Amino acid sequence: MRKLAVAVVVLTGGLLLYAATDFAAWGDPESPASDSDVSKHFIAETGVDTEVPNMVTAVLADYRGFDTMFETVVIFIAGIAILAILKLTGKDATKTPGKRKDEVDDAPDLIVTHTVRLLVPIIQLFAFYVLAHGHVSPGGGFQGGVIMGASFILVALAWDLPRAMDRLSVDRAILLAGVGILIYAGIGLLAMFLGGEFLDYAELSTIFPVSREMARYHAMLGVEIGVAFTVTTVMFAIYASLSSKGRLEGGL
Amino acid sequence: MFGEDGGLLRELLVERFNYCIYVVLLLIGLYAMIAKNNLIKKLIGMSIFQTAIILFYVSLGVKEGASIPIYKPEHDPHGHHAEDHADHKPKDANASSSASADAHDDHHEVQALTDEQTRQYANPLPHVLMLTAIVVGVATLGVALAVVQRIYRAYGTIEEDEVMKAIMEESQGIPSTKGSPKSKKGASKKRKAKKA
Amino acid sequence: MSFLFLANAPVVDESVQAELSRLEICGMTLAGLGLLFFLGAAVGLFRFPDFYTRMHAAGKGDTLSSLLILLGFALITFDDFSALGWLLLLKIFGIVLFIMLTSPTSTHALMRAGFEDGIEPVTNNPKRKKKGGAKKK
Amino acid sequence: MSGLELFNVFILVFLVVAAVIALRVKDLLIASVVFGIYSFLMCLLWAEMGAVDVAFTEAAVGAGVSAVFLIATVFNVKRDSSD
Repeated sequence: MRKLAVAVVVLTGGLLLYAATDFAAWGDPESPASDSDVSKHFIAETGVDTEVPNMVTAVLADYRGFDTMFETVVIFIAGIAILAILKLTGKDATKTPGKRKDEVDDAPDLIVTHTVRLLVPIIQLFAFYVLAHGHVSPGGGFQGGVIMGASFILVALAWDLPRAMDRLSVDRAILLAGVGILIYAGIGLLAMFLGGEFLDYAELSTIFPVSREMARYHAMLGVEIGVAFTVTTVMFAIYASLSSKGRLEGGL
Repeated sequence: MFGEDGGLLRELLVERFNYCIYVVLLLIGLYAMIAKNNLIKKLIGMSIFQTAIILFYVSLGVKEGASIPIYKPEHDPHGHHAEDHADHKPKDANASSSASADAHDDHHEVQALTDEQTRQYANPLPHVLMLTAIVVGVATLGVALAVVQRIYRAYGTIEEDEVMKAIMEESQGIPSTKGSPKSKKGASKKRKAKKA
Repeated sequence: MSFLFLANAPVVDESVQAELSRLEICGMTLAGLGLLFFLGAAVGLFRFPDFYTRMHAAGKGDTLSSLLILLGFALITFDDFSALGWLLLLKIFGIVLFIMLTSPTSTHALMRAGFEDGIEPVTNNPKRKKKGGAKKK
Repeated sequence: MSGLELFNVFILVFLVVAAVIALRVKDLLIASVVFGIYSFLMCLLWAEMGAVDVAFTEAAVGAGVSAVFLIATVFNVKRDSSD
């Protein structure tokens, strides 16, 4: 196996290095990737079309909105799949698993819990900031969602899993993940009912008192909120399932 | 291949060092995925493979002397527009919003960036593609880790060869209904022995 | 907000940095001091005899040197008393506060985990030596 | 070679070192932590290349959440690996 691996690796490496000599030079502004009409169009027209200074957010949530929606669906499916793989059902679920020898059953550490108690509100506030400020600075739904999910994971690490599950149970988490996708698709469908195409946010200006560009701006925020819902909840659901072997109790 | 007074080597190592490292990382990940026996090691290799590809994409988007893909205030086509909008909006918000917006457009003549200005920003497209790839990657990593835990629950090991051996034994001699609990018991016994 | 991320901004010409302001000199001194403490922490991490003393070096050295370097940055960026400078200062102080809270906590958590795991401290006291560090069970 | 390029090369070399260490150690917990370091280095590199959004995501995801996922799994299965 090892010899086969080395052979494959050497072959692939040779091919890739051979191809690497044909790449454009490092940081070349004239390289095909940077000089293509598509990239130039995004850089030049994003501000005109959407009023969003952060091009990455604009391209992510608007121009490639369809793609991002299904990326969110993939994350949602991952959350469901983990529950399906790990959650104990039938006979296994009813019998209470014995405590393992290495399971932590000490009281939660005082210093750690107090620091976490102090930090978690700030982290969650920062997550909202990242989510809402994603239009003018780095950030957006994915980052804000992950930070939000991390705050719940932090609670679970400092105390124990049940304490975090009191705030966000896994069933409710999966429900909220679905809600996130519904928010996303709902904004797209709303645009469709108003006469545009699916996810053509500019049409929302017919019912909201804003210009077409600002309609896209605000609809992007709504879409990012949907993404953040899904990412937050799925991250926590994955952690809860993984850390407790699918028992959703005890845990790390 | 690496002849010609080191020209090719120099080209690779000096001008395209990022690409070289991406190739090296990709190969490290590939090797780990094929040759490592431990399933978690395989998954770490998979993640390294993935980040190597992301590194490749991001490297393609770099431009010499370019800034990050967020408009500088002086380039933002709507830079002052938003403030004006806020000033005017309270007067007649619902009366004729689109008309007032049009009026603004006439005032400020919103226009796209010129080619010269476009060159000052890094290419945003690879960033967008890779941003979603990272988050989807961690979700798939989670699914893979769940499968690893499931395998451990069934066979009591996460070494590839031991799992294969257990599967072989199960499918051959011992009937499958008896086989799985037996192997499970053996595994748990092994685990207990290790703990003690 | 793009002014915060000047990663790809062209490198400053040699001719521009003719003279350093007093604030910049203070900031650079602080940052240099922070680097010195980092070096001390790194040396301590390698040279100290057991887990606890090593963590002690890493925890204290890391916290102090991060704080010093960040404060140095704050002084360096704050040479023109503009609104943006104040905003930047505020953000850096936010980071300083965060590090001051989290770094000792993580050190403590690691120490505690090690203690509960039964790692014995190096000591001259014969009574302690016999008993060992962990009293679990 | 300017300062930024030197920084770039340093991080790239450390990346390879971190990747190799993460795959060579026998203790899976150490491997997980070193993988977190690898992710963080990657995040630094991307921030330096101007891909701030990607770097931000990687800082939150790679260095934060995925390391925790790996450690949670290692805690629930056995900690030592054969290779």
